[in-house]
Amino acid sequence: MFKNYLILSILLFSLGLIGAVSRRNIIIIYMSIELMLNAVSIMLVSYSSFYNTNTGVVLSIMVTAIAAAEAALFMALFVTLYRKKKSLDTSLFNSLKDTNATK
Amino acid sequence: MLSNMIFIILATNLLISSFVMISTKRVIDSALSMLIALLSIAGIYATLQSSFMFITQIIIYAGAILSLVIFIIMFLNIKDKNLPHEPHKTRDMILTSLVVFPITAVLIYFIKLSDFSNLNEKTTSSIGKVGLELYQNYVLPFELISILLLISLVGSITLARKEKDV
Amino acid sequence: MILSVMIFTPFLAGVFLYLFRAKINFVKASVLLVQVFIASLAIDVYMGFEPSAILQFESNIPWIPFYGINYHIGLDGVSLSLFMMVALIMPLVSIALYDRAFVGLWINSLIVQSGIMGALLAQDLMLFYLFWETMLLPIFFMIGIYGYGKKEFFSMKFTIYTIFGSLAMLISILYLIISFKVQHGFYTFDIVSLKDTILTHQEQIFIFLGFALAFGIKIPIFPFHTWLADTYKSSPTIAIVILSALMSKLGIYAIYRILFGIFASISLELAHLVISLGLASMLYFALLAINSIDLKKIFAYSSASHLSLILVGLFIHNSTSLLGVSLFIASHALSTAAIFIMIAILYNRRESINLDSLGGIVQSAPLFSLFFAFFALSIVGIPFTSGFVSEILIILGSFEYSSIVGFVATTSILASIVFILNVIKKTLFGKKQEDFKDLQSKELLSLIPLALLILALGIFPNTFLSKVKPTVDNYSNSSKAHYAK
Amino acid sequence: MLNNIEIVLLFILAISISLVVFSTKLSLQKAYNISLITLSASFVFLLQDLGEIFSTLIQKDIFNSMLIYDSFSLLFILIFLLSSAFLLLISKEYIFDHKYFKVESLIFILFSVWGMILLSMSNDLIVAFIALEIASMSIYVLVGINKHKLKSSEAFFKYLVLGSFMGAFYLLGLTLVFIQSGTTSFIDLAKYISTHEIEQLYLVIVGGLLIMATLMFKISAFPFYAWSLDIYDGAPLPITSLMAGIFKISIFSVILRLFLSDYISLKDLYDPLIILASIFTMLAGSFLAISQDSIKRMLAASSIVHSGYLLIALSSIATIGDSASYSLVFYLIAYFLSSLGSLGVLSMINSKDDVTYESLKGFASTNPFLALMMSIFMLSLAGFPSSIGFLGKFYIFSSAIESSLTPLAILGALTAFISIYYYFKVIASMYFHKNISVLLTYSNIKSYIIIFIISFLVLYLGIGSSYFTYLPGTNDLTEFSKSIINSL
Repeated sequence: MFKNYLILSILLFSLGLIGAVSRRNIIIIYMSIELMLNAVSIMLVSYSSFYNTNTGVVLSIMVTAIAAAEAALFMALFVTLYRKKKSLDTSLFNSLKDTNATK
Repeated sequence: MLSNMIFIILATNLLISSFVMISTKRVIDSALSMLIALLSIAGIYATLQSSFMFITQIIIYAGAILSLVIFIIMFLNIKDKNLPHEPHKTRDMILTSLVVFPITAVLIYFIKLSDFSNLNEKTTSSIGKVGLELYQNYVLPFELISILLLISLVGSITLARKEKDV
Repeated sequence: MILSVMIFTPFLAGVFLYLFRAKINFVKASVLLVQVFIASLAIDVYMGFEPSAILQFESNIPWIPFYGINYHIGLDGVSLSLFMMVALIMPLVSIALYDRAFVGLWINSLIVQSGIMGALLAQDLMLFYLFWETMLLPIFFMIGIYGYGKKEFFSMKFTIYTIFGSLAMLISILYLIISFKVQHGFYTFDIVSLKDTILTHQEQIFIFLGFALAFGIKIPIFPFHTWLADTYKSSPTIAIVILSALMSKLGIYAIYRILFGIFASISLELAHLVISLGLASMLYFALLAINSIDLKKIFAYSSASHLSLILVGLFIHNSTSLLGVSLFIASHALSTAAIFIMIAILYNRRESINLDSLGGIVQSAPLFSLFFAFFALSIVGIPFTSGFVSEILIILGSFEYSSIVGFVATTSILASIVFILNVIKKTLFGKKQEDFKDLQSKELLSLIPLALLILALGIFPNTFLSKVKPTVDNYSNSSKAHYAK
Repeated sequence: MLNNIEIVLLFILAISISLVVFSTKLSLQKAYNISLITLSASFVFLLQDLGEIFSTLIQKDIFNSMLIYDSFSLLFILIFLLSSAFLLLISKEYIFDHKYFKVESLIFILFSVWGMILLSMSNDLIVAFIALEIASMSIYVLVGINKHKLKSSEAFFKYLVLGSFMGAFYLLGLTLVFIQSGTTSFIDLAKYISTHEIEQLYLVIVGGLLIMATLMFKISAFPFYAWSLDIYDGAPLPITSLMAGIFKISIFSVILRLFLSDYISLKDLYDPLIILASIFTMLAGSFLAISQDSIKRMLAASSIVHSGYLLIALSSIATIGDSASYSLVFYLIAYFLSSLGSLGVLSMINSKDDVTYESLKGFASTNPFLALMMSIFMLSLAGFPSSIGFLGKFYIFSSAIESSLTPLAILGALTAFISIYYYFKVIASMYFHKNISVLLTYSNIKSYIIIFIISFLVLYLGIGSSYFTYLPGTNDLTEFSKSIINSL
């Protein structure tokens, strides 16, 4: 039973991974990363519940808090990027690559 | 038996909604399916009898973070024409899945392989116990997290603040 | 102590002159002063040098004791000839080229002198490597800033080429000391102690090749010579003299000191290979020299050809040839330094060093012609010059080793006589062109001592050879023992 | 009673938070002075702990052994404080000349240093991660501080997205380690690993791998190196210096602690991967560095190569306290000095565009002092003898040979050879042309003095010896590196 929870969270993590790598919409990328963190949380909470300790829950609170901290920066990122480019397309932000290519 | 059924339903729901989340074109659809996914996770916490995480999940993730995302989406007033042009989305996703698959398989294989002995019966973890654990053993991370949140707060204000052109 | 003074005085003087941004006249005077001071110290050391095989004027201070690295310097018969040459040639070159008005050139020549001296006297591999690499920097700057033509490119090419060899050597050094550490339990970089390292045959060959690559590039021997002509062509004269007269000999010296010192048996085992390579490159460079029409290139190749002869003499490894090598290092350094100074004088007056556009100098400048012919011929070794004695010694040694080697060596020396005569004919004789100013007293001041030294070493070689002989016998005995085994 | 380090931690934190509170009321000048004084005072204050080898757990009962303060972390803390103080001093004019530097930027520099200090002291996986995030997040913000430059915003975007993406891997790894061993503390983890058979370690191994992946990303090792060039390039120069020099070292401090004290018994499993990573890191870095035009990008790419050298040392470690482990520490010191110096010189050039090889031409004739300093740093980075960089490489290669990884040492020498090309090209550009440089420099005497001090250290620690000058030299530094490793 415990393993099922673990496998579920691994699957969820992989889904998040696929989304974060393959999509070009910055908000969807952000949400995929959140999904990955949630998968980790599931793992921790199930450990806590099956082993009857509270450490897992505490760690999972940490993960949630870290996710929240990242969220704040991501919001700032959305705003700055949308202001500059009027789009959420990550592939538009490639002037750094260009300087390399034109050389 | 019943709890198994509930777990299976929640897990299926979770995986499907996450899949929808990573594959839809429009951001708002994605955000709403994310909401469903987060609520299913909350449900999974409930099956694990972790009341505290159940509440946290709903309040912080579904209540705060996701509404912030939806707020941002509406605030920026993203039109369809402003969405990224992703002609090869399906192809990209399939290719990525092919790359990710071995990683997943290896992780699952190792989980299958490892031996989790001395499992206890699932017990309800009360908020009080969680609090004790947090303040007895994990004070330092807890305090550091507060500083981390402060930094990200100041940082996002610094970055998002609109300034006069110099 | 006296040796440390000789190593570091030029360096400190150079740094001092750079930091205080001295005026050119002051710089020139002080550079000359320092070099004369070093030369007088060197003569003092030479007088006090005991004719025996042991290390003299030694000083040994721990430097990085954690890794067994010591500041260990000393002088013995192997380094004596080059040691004298470094100390004596540098001031003479400075006198001859006293009209060069670039501060950087003078300062760099001081620093490079320190580097060569240090590499020459180092008895610790780490110290040797340090000096071996640092003497590259001044040359890099000299060519890149004060050179001719595509100087930036050739300066980079030369540096990168040599550093490639040095890094191969570094890996060899590290492998060697680690093997020693594993066997004996402590680190040491001392050349004498490292002899006791036990290595498999294969390891020995690889380490040997690593060292040989570094030294082969510096000399240069056959496949590693591609930097040679371009670098010489684009270098200022001081750099050429240092490169050809001193630094290339340092490669020979390093083979003598390090390869023969540490890898005696494997050197003798590979001797056939090196000798045939040396003979081949002798002929090859001689042919290249015959085909060139640029004086700098001709003498670059001819000096490479003679260095290959020295290499052959070295690996023949009997007492006669090793004596010849010791003398040849000195005599060739003197001759090439002199000839490149002559070429610089020639270039100053004619603005060309192309064989086809030269000629007819002998009518207007007899003194110049006399010296030019003398130095050119001293390179190939006419009687009464030091080159004669040393070539005879090497050839005798090579006949002792194998008649074929002796025959080929003799042939290529004859070939070089042919093209040197051709050079003399085309440069000095022929139809008279515009007037050519004869040598001035200042130039004579540096050329006459060089000529006298060449003659002195040629007529009384024994005063020098007797000091070297014990060391040489020591080395050749070890090889005899090896062959007997 | 409070330890010295606790006082310092609280002091920096208090100053940072009060700067946050008063950020609107303070002028940049005042904030600059305050942060500079904070950093240097902490440095001087901590110097009194230098000396004997020690190892104490901070507030053992309250913090549950999650923070450890030993000679090892002290060295790193001193490096962070010193180099960030130097950084502020060198780039003073740069900070005041560029309008986007505000009081907030200094706050984030303080916070990131604070995070790095914690990182080097952390004795628990979750504390290490939070400390890492504190340092990283401050740096994310600093990278994007120039809102008017698109490059800067993009660098911020890339760094944030990739950083949090890789952070998720660390958390997964942490969780896997935790659900198998039931602990996140380094001490208990080491105990668990050494007392259990391989069948009970699968998840610990995989988790360790995922954690390593994140750390590799932060030091821009293969296969996670591609981001660093763009991000280093997009960030303002002092921030590039902070990332490439100081932050990287802090990551290595946690790698060393994690690897040496916990995962050392599983080393054979990880070794092939680290070796592979180091090979490709060196090759990829060299390849990138050759093809750059801008000096800043070249230095960024070459910092990847240096990570590769450090990985060679990491893979050569067999036991704690063998030559590889202290050669790594020595190289870190060598690297931080040289990279701080070279990027510092670059940040003293007042130029709107990137400094390229072309624009450096003739720099030596217009500004001989800076050119000389730059040459010294280039020589040290290239590993030219008589500089500290050479000794660092020398130690690393010899330790690789000692662990019979000779091919790796040869490859290292080969990439060092390639690096000669791009480092010497800088020297060649500066010296081999006459009077055509148009570059202006900031003339702040303090910056010059600091640059001079760094270059003196680069040379003195490369050849100096207490046997000649009666000052602690190379040998003492080597012995010091060895002793601090033993305090782990």
